[in-house]
Amino acid sequence: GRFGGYGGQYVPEALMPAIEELRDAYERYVLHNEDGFMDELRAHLADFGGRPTPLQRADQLSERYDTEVYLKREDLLHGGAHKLNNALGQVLLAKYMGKERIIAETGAGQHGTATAMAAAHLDMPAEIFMGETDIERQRPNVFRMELNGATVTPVTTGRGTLKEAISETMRDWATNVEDTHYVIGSIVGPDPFPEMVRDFQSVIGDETHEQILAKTGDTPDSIVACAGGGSNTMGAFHEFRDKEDVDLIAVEAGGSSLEVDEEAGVAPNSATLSTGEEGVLHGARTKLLQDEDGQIMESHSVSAGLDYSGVGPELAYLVDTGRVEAVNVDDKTALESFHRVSRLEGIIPALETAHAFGYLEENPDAVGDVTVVNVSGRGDKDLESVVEETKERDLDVETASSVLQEAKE
Amino acid sequence: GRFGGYGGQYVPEALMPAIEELRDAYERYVLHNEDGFMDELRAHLADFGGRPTPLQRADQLSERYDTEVYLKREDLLHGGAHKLNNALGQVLLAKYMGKERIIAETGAGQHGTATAMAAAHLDMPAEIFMGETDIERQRPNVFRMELNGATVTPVTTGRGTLKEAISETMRDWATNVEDTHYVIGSIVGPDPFPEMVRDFQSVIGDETHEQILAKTGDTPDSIVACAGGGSNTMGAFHEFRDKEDVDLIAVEAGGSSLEVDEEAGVAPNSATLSTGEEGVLHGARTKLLQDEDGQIMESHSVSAGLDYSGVGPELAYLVDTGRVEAVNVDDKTALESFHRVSRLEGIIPALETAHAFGYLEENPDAVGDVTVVNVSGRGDKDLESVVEETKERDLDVETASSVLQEAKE
Amino acid sequence: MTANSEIGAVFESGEPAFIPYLVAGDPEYEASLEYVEALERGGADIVELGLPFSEPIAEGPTIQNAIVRSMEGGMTPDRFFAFVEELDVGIPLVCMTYYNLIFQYGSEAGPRPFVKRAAEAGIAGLVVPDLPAEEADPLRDACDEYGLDLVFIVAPTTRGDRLKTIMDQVSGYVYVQARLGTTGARDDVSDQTDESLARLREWDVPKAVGFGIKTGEHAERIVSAGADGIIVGSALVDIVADGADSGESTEAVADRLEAKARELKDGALRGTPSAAVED
Amino acid sequence: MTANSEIGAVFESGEPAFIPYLVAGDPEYEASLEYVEALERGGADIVELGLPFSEPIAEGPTIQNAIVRSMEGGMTPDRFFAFVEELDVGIPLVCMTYYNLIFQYGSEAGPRPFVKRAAEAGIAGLVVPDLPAEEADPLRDACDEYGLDLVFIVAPTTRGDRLKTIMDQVSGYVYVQARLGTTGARDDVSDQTDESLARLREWDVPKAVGFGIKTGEHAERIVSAGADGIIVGSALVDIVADGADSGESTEAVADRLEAKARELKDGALRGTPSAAVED
Repeated sequence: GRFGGYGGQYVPEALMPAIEELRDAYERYVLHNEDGFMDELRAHLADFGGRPTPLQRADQLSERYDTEVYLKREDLLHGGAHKLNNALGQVLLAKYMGKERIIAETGAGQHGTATAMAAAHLDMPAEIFMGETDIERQRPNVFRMELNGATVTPVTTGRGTLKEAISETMRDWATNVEDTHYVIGSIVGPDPFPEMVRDFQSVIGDETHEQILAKTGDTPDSIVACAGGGSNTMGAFHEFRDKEDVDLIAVEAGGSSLEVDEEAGVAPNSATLSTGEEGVLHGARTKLLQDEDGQIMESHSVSAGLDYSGVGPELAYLVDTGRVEAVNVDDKTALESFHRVSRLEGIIPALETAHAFGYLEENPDAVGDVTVVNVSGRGDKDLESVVEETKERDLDVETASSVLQEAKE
Repeated sequence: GRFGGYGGQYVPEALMPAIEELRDAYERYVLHNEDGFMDELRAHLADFGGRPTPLQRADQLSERYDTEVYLKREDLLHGGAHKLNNALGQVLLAKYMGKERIIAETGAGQHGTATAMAAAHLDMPAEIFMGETDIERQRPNVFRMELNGATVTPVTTGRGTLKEAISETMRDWATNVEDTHYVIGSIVGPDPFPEMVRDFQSVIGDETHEQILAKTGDTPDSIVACAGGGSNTMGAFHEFRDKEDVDLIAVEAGGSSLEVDEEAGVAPNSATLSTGEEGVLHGARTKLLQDEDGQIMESHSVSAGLDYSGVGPELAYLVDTGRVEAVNVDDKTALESFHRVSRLEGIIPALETAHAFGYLEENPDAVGDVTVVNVSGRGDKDLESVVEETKERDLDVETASSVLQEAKE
Repeated sequence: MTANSEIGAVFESGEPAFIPYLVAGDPEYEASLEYVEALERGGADIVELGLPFSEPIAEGPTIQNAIVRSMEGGMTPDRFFAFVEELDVGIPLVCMTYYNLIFQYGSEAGPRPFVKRAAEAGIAGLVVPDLPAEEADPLRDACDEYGLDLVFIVAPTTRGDRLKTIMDQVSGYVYVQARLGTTGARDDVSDQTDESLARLREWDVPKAVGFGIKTGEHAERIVSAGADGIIVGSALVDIVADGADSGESTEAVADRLEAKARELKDGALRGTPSAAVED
Repeated sequence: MTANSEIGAVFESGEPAFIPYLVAGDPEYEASLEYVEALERGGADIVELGLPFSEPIAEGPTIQNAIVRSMEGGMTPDRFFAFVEELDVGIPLVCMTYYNLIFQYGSEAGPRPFVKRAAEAGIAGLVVPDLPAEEADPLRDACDEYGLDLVFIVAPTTRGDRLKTIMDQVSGYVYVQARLGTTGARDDVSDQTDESLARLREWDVPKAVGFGIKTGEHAERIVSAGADGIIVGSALVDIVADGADSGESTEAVADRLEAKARELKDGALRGTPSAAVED
């Protein structure tokens, strides 16, 4: 559970036995396929989730960048993002562990909807904690979770966003730890979560490896993935960790600026890997956006899914060792890339994913001759934000959209 | 181009040469794989579209109905519905034919978004005609089409809905027929469209056959699919047309009632196969919702995608011959099924698809021991309608949804 | 192939035929009767009368809107026939409508009851824009039985074998579509018209050109290019629409229609080769 | 394993220890000083002082809100130490905070600068709710170096080897979590408390029970079950919150805190075996 100095288990004592139990279950079922756990998981991922997802050559982007650009299409997974890989894995594991209830936190709602879907599919009751501000902003996702039979519990503390929802879910877990499993949504939290979530997501890289070999006969020169918590990132990278000639590029949200506002306690970005400092948050030692005292700062990104003040400890470690390169792309570039990729490829990427494409646009020569971009999710969820955010900016967008035009008026 | 007395080519003379050219291209490229057309299409469907889609056993529904229920997961196709199978096929065909421009009509926006995606992917300019009333109701889909680089042209005639959009697209085609291909969205329109669209969609049934054999060793006892125009229906059925022991069940929208209001010229349903009369509309002889004089009546369904006054001529023929059974499910049952399937299976079906599930709920003994339901699309697009429609009704919905609760207040 | 002697007589006169089009019942029944009669006074040789269908896929916006007005006024096939019977004109009337109305009419399946009733009402011919020659046999048979002409449209895209098929079936006159697109008045006359007329030269069937003719000059230009007649719809329907929108009196609108008809008829006459010689 | 003689002395007295908790700086700096002093007057034997952290994952709503009030009032680690130095009390103070604040403090990496400064300010011990024994070595070393006790929490779920690991590391007292969940006042006292105390009987470390103690009766019940002390947080923070909400004077709130402290202390005293015998 350690990645260099990062990782560990910084949680209330009441949770430690559950975490030890989870570690044990993880080793038995996930690592050693006890009772055929991994076989069952793979079957659910295939039949319910739609795996394998395709690896597609992006014809127009390849031409634009004079580079073979391949897209790993996690946007085609059930629910519209890579999140289900992990949610299905953990809910199934909870079942194997004899747990009777699932809890999860959600910010914009992506992990919550994936967990609700997985819980319905596997017939487990689920309660999703969500900040009341986020609930207001994400009604459709709240409704999707409820349609899938989950209870969505508003978190009214603090600003009512993701951080508070995580803390509240930890509290529920501390209260109901004996029959309840907490499905953490990224490669964050106490050990074994970072390792386990990475393993559940590593199906992305496993498939990519096989598919790129079939298509090109070789490993790619680089893999580009956006990084918030980092689960799609590590999912795409893990398989290639020992292949030193494959550059692993993690693209963080540069937000509106990399400068922090210490007074307000706000970092107008989520570039934790690039600008954060080591600390302890939500159960793990990792890089954080924090002030001098160690208070956690509000992060910001145009993409809700990257908008988090921490990052997975393993990713922090791999950046320190140089195996993974941490770069960042700002809100404006991400928005422009959202429009460009939609127009050129007929794929509307999630705003998270648009950051990865933004890196490609700004650094077409840095990715080698063959690159894979992990399309972590689809952008249907982001349409309202995009209209809103595009309105405020003078973007270089070629699309002549009546909807955008109207919004500007 | 004939299905019994149905089908044919009832179009303005100006279009006849284009239709003859299309017939020729269809036979060469689609039926005889000239220049490897079908191979290229299959590659696009796999890499860009995400085919094959899974055939999944629905565990909770199987238990509920004491029947093996399998789901053909077209909701996992890129864009969220089966529509892309046809759109990709036709846009690629237009390219092979040397056309330089794509036009299409759309009602709720599903076919329009699929066409816009396919056109972007294959680098073809696209113009989508959409009634202005529908544009108002479906802003997100308008934006999706525009993001994919398509021009969305409002149709201001009549009530500004699907019928008018079809007529307007035909007019554009009649004007620009020499360089333009009209991508019709269902198995309707003049020959060769019904046959060609069916062939593009029949990949659904082809995969289903192979998958169900792998899972059960036998063909299913029945296949249940919703039917508006009928493209997902024929797509699912075609492969099994000669297997007489497979019941083919087409579920139409019963709307609020099967009774028509001749005075108002409105049929409060879209049950064309069950209640329509033979006539000629939009290029083909088929069953129609029409008044005594032959004027086309407005149809109605809670599901926009089934809300059409006509139906594919081949489906009309197969119902006449008894090979396909036409049944219908009303708005209320469809809405309840939407909620039930979402809650039990973790799959939010399109309201169209919910009609097929409604039939299963009302007739669990009529589908044999093994049935396949074609999940024609996902229901994310329907969330607003469902809130709206659920509000007005006293539904038997177990989900305790805060969003619904709020809407009721 | 002329089945109806009335229409045949028009073209046998040697003068170019002026064939105006209006939607029957636009904007309402009584006024519409007067408008058709005004066209005759203005020099119409044949009138094409639109029977409105709810899905007019071949029409541009002008005629679409006329169809909506007529249907909202209660126009039906039976009312249409009553309208025709009530009309006080001495020139042949051609009914233009879509196939579904023909197909549905009466108790018997197929087009026969419609054609029978049309003949009784005094209709001389039919034009069905969504019925290509390939699908026309049943209607052709019924028209032959009841002595109606069946007019077909030839488009700029109609070539080779298709052209032959159509020209073998057409009767009364062939409707030469002046350009691609839908009905509607334009400011120019397409070169496509010349090409179409050239392709049709070898057939001894009257050629009436329609789509986009708006002025006497257009009419002159088209007749001088070899047309035996001109068909004008939208330019006249525009006058009806203006009248309906501005609340003009029926008489005033009728006068304007008559004047416009005269302009078009005079233009057509100016275009005849003999007229050119006499100038 | 008692590193700090102050805390050791409290438990050596034989009387059950009453350990109230408040968030330093809640609702603001000056009043908070008075409130802590009032607790001493009410009979507190040790005070746990919360240093607020932005993500208090182990706290219930009452203390979360107190933390928000304190942080909005500008509380920081440095202000906290100033606060401790300014306090006029004669009893040991234990700092309760989350590990990130300890980890970040000062220029040197790790917990040493924080512990050094805490010792200078007069802090006698630390409780860190998100630092289990497994991760505690660096902090344990620093505490040993500067003579601070490091209090660990034992939960109802803590059994077997884990319990042993913790009890081997704890100093000052062990914080026995009365029930699962987060901090917060409840109306009942859990059976889990009895079980936890039974499990801990074999270790010769003072056992202070916290989580949910609200009244003198609770305190009595818990001491009679074998606890060496009681820890009360939310019931006292509620009084501070009420005062802040209603605009009560600092003195009035301080009086209420003192009275509540006395009730709890008296309850604890009633629960001692000797007290029971004497009754």
